[in-house]
Amino acid sequence: MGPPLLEIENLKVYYETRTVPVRAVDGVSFAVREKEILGLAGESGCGKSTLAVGLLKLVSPPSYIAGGKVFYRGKDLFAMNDEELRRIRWKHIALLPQSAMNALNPVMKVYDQIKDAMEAHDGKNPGADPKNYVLTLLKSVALSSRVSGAHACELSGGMRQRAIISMAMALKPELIVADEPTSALDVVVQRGVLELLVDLREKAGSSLLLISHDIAILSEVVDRLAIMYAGKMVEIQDVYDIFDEPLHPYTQGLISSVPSLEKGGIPRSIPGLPPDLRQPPLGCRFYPRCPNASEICRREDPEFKEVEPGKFVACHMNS
Amino acid sequence: MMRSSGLPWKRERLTARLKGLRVVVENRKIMAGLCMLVGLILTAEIGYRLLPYDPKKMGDVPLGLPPSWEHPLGTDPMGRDLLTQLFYGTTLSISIGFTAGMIAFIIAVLIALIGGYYGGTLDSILNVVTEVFITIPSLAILILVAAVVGRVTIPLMSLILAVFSWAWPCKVMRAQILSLKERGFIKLAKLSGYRGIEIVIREIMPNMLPFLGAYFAIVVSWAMIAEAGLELIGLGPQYTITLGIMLNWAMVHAAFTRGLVNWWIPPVIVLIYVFLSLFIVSMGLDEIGNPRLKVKG
Amino acid sequence: MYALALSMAITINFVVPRLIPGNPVQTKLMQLYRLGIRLGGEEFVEKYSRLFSLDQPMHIQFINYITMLSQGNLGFSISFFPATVQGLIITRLPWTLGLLGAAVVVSFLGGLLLGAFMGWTKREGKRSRLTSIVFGASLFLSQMPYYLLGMMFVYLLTYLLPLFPYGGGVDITVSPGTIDYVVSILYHATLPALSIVLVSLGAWAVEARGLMVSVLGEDYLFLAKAKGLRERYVFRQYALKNTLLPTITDLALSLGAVTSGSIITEIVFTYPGIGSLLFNAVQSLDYPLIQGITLIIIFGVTTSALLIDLIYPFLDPRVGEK
Amino acid sequence: MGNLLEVSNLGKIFSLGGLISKNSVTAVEDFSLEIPEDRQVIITLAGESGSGKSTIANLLLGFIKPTSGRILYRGKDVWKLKGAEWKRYRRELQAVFQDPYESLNPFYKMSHVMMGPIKKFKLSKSESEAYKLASEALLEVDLNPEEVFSKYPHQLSGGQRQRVMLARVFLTRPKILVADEPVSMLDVSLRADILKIIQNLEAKHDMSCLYITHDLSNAFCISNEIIILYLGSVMEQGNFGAVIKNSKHPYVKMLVSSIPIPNPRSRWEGRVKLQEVETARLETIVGCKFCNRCPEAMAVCREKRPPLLDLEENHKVACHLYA
Repeated sequence: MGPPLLEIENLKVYYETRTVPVRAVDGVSFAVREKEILGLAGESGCGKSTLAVGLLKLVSPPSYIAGGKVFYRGKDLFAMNDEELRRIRWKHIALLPQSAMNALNPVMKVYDQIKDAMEAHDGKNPGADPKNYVLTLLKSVALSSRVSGAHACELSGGMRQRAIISMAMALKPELIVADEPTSALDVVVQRGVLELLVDLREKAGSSLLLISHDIAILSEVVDRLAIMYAGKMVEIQDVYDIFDEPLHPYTQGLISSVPSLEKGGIPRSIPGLPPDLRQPPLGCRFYPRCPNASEICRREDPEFKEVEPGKFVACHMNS
Repeated sequence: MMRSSGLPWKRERLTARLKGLRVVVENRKIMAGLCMLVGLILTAEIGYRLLPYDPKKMGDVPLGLPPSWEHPLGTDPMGRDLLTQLFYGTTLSISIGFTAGMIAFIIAVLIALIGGYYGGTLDSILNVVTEVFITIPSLAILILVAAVVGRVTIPLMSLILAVFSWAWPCKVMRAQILSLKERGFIKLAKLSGYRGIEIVIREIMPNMLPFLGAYFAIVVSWAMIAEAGLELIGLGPQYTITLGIMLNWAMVHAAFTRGLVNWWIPPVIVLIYVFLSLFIVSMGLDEIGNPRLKVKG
Repeated sequence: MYALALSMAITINFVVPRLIPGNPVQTKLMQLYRLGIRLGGEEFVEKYSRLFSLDQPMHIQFINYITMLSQGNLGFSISFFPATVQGLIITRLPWTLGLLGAAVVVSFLGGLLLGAFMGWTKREGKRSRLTSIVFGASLFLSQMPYYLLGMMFVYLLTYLLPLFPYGGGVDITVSPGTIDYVVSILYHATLPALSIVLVSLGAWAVEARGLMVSVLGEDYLFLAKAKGLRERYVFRQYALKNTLLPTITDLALSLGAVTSGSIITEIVFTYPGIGSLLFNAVQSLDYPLIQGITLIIIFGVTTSALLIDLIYPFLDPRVGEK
Repeated sequence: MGNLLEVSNLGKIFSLGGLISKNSVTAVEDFSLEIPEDRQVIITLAGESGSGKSTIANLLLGFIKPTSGRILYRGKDVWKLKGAEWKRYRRELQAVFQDPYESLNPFYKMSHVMMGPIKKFKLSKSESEAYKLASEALLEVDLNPEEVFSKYPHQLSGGQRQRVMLARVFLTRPKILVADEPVSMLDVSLRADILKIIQNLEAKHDMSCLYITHDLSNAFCISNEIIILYLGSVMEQGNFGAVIKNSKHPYVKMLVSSIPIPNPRSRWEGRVKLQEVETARLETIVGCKFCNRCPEAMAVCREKRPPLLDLEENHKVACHLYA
C-alpha cells in the first residue's frame, strides 16, 4: 500500500431541480492510494456514479459541483483551468464510464478512437509506430487485430468493453476509475474483463477505483472496499476485514442481503427504502432503516472518521 | 381516504379523463393557439355577416377602389369588396383544410394501426405504399388530378388534398405504435385476457393522444399549405373565394408588381397567422406527449 | 420501393385522364374549340383516336403507352403543337435542375451546420440569446410555405426596392456564353432560390439542432470528454458526424416536398423552369404536356431519392450491420 | 397423475429481413419441459444473453408461435385451445417481467392493473367484491391497498411496482408463474422480499414457477431444479445442487466457476480465456454449439450435435464427453 494518489475532500455534487437540489453526493471524503484496487459499492441512487463523474469535474447540468476539493498528487484539480484539467483526464486519471456498450463513437473505427486519445495528449506522433502500438494494446485485451478496423456495431458488448479498456491503457494512467465496467456482460465475460482490467493495471502500476452495485464482484478483486449510502460514504475497510466484521449497520445489511452459491437459502433484505435526497433525514441518513438506531442518530449526522487504523466508518454506535 | 362506496376504479376512469383535459387546458401554448384560431374564425364569420357585399358577384361594387371607410381593403378590378372576400375566404379555406386534415388523419390512423399493430406482410405492404406517397412529389399528382378533373368542387378539393397528406403522419404514427407495442404493459394486458382491438383502444391509444393531437394540427396545416398552393396556380374550386383563390386573382392581375398591397397582403397575413396558431397548438401538445420534456411529478 | 413509386406514378398518369367519360380526343377538341382553335370534325376524331389507339382495349393501350415511354416518347403538346412534350421539357429542365439542385444543396448543408451549431451551444447547459433568436427564426421559417415567402420577396425586392429583376431566367439582351450571361442567370435565380433556401434551411436547422441535442446526451460524447480530447475535435469527429449522417435519409424523403414547393415558386416568379411550363400547360389544358411533366418530376425525384439511399450505406458504417 | 404443462421438442426460428431477403436465427432448439399437476416445483431456466430463455417464456405464454414442437396444457395443444379453455389457460399461466415500470401503462393508476384480470376473467360478481379481491391480493404482497390504488407507476418504487405485479398474478390464482428475471432490476437489498413472495405463492397457493434468470445465485435461493441453456440449446439440467456442485458440461463448469461469491476468501482461481473474435454464425455450426469455446472439444463435437444424456437420477447433460 502506497501513499495517497487521489484525495477527495468533502466533495458535494448536487442536481438542480425546480425546487430544492438533489444532494446526490453530499460531503464525501476518502483517498485512493497508489497501486491499490479500491472498490466502491452502493445501491442505485447512492451517488457512486455521480462521484466518479464529479471527481474529474465532468459533470454537466443539471448536476453541478456544490463544494469540496479533489487533490491529485497534491494538486488541486478544481483549481485548474479547463486546459490543465483536460491534460489530466485520461493521461493521468482515466474514467471508464458506465454503459461502455454505447461509449464508442459509432461512426469511427476503433483504431481511430484509440489514436485520437493518444494524439490529444502526446502531440501528433505517439510513439514510433501508432499502428503497431494499437495492435499490441488490442492484443493485451485479447482482441484480434481485425478489431482495430471495426466499428462499434460489429463488436459484442464484451469486446466493446475490452476495446475501451485498451483505450484507457494506451496512456498508462496512474488511476483508472471504472464505473460498472461489467454490469451488462454475461457471467463468464464479466469475469474475463475484470481479470484483464486487474492484470493490466498491475503491469502498468496504476491504481484502480472499481465502482459496482455488486459486492460479490468486488469481493473477488479489490484490496479495500468503500460503501456509500444516500450520498454519503459510510464505511471503508480492508476487504477481508469488512466481510469479517462490517462496522456500519448498512454494510452489515448489504452483505447479508447478497445471495451466495456457497450458502443457499433466501438472504435477508434491509427493510424500508433509501431517503429522498431532496430532503434527507436530519441525522444519520440510514437512521430510518437502522436496526440499532438511537436518539442521537436522529439528531446528528455522524462524522466519517478513522476509528481504528485503516478502518473508516460514519456511525454513532461505532465511535 | 377510501370509502367502500366510492369505488376507486370508477373514479379512476373519470379522474383520468379530467386530468387529461386539465393538462390540455393548463398548457399555455395549446390554449393560446386555439384562442388565436377561434378568434380568427369568429371575426371572419361575424365580419362577413355584417358586411353588406357579396364576395363572389362581380360588379357588386365599383372596380379597383383603394382602401376607404366604405371598403377598408378596397375593391378588386372585378368589382368585389376585398374585406368581404377575406372574411369569406378565411372561413372557407380553414374548413377545407380541416376537412382534408380530418380525412387524411383518419386514413393515417387506420393504416398505422392496422399495419403497426398486426404487423406481418400486410404491414410491409402498407409501409411501402406509405413511403411511396411520401417520396413522390404530391403536388405534381395533385396538379394532374385537378387539371384532369377540370371542375373541382369543394368536397373533391378536400378529398384530393387528403389523399396526398396522410402519408407522413402515418409513418410517424406507425413508428410510435411499433414502439408502444413492444412495451411490457401490452404483454400484461394480454395476460389479463385482453385481445386485439381492446388492447389498441385501452393500452395504446391513451398514450398516443397528445401525439395524435399534435399531428392533427400539423396535417391541417399541411393540407392548407397545399390547398393555397393549388389555388394560387389556378387549380382550386371554381366560382368561389378562398384565401388561395384571392392570391390567384392577385397574381393573375400582377398585384405584386403593381403595388396593390391591399389585395394580396391580407390573405398572406391570415394564412401565416393560421399556420402559426396551428404550429403553436402542435408544439403544446408535443410538450404533453413528449416524455423528455415532462417534469416528473 | 422506388420501382413501385415509379410504376404507380406511371399508372396514375395513364389511368387518371381515362377516367373522364367520353372520348378524350373529342373532349380535347371541345376544349380547343372553346379556346378558339378549330381542328376538323368527326373524321379527325376517328383518325386521332386510331393514332393514339384509343379504339383499342385498355390493356393494349397501356402496353402502347409503356412502349412509348420506354422510347422516351411522351407525345405531342397540344398548345405548342407540333413541339413534342419531351422537347419542351428538355429546354426547360436545366433551369429547374439548376435552381432546385442549388437550393437543395445550399439549404441542406447550410441548415444542418447552422442547426448543429445551435445544438452544440446547448452543451453543458449553456444558454445563449443569439441561439434562441436564430432558433425562433428557423422555426418560423420552417413553417412557411415557399410561395408566400416568394411573394413577399417579389413585392419587397423587385417592386418596393427594385434590387432584383422579376420574371424570366436571364436577361434576353445579354448574349449567351459571356460572363455577363452567367451573372445574369445567377442574378435572376437569386430570389426564387432564396425563398426555397430560407424555408428548407429553417427546417433542416430545426432538425439538426434536435439531433445534436440528443447526440450531446450520448455516452460516446461523454467518453470523448473523459478522454481529454479537444473541444473542436470532439465537435467535428464525434458530434457533427453523428448528427449529420441520419439526416441523409431524410433528405431523400424530403425531395418530393421540396419539388412540390419549387413548382409553385417558379410560377410565382415566372421562372422558365418546368414548373412554369406546367402552369402554362394547366392553363391551356394541354394534357400530354401535363402528364409528361408530372412523369418527369416523379421520375427525377424517385431516382434522386434512390441514389441517396444507395450512397448512404457507404457513408454510415452502422447501416450494413443492422 | 399427468402433467399440467408438457413442452416437447419446442423450436423457434425467427426470420429477419423484409419481403425479399430472408435471414433466419434459431432462438430455441429442441426444448422440453414438464411441470407436474400433483406437486409444485420451482424450476430455474438459466442462460446468458442470447440463450433463448426469454423466447421460451414468450412461447409458453403464447405471445409467439413455435416453429416446431408442441406445448400441451392439461393434455391439450395450447394453440388449438378455444373459448373457455383458452381463457382458462390464459388465467392459469401468468407472468412477471424484469422491468415492472415497463409493464405498467404510465397512463393509468394501479387500480387499472388490478381490475383488468378481475374484469376479463370474471373473478367477481360485484364491484365491491372486486375491490375486496384486489385489496386482499395487495395485502398478500405487503402493500397498503388504499395507498397503492390511486398511485401512478412513477409514484411507486421499483420494489413496490414489482409487488403490484405479483399481487396481480395472485389475483388470478395461476397454476404456473413464469418469472422472467423478476429481481434483476431491483436493488440488492430489496430482492429477497420478492423472492420470498414467490416462494410463498408456491408453498401456500399451489403454484409452480418457471424462474428465468441469468443470475444463478438468486435462483439457487428458491429453486431445486435447473435447466441451463446456451445459444438456444439445453446444456445440462437436473437437481440444482448437483448441477452446481458437480457440473459435467464444460460450459456449465466454466459458468459456475465464474459466478462471483461474496467472500474475499473464495476468489476466482486462474484466468478465464476470452474469445478473440465473435463466434461463427450459429446456423453454420453443425456440431455442439459450444465447441468453438470448449477447452475439451473433440473431433466429434464439431460434427454431431450431442443428445441430452441421462447421467444419473435427475441429472442430464448434452456433451459427447459422457457418451
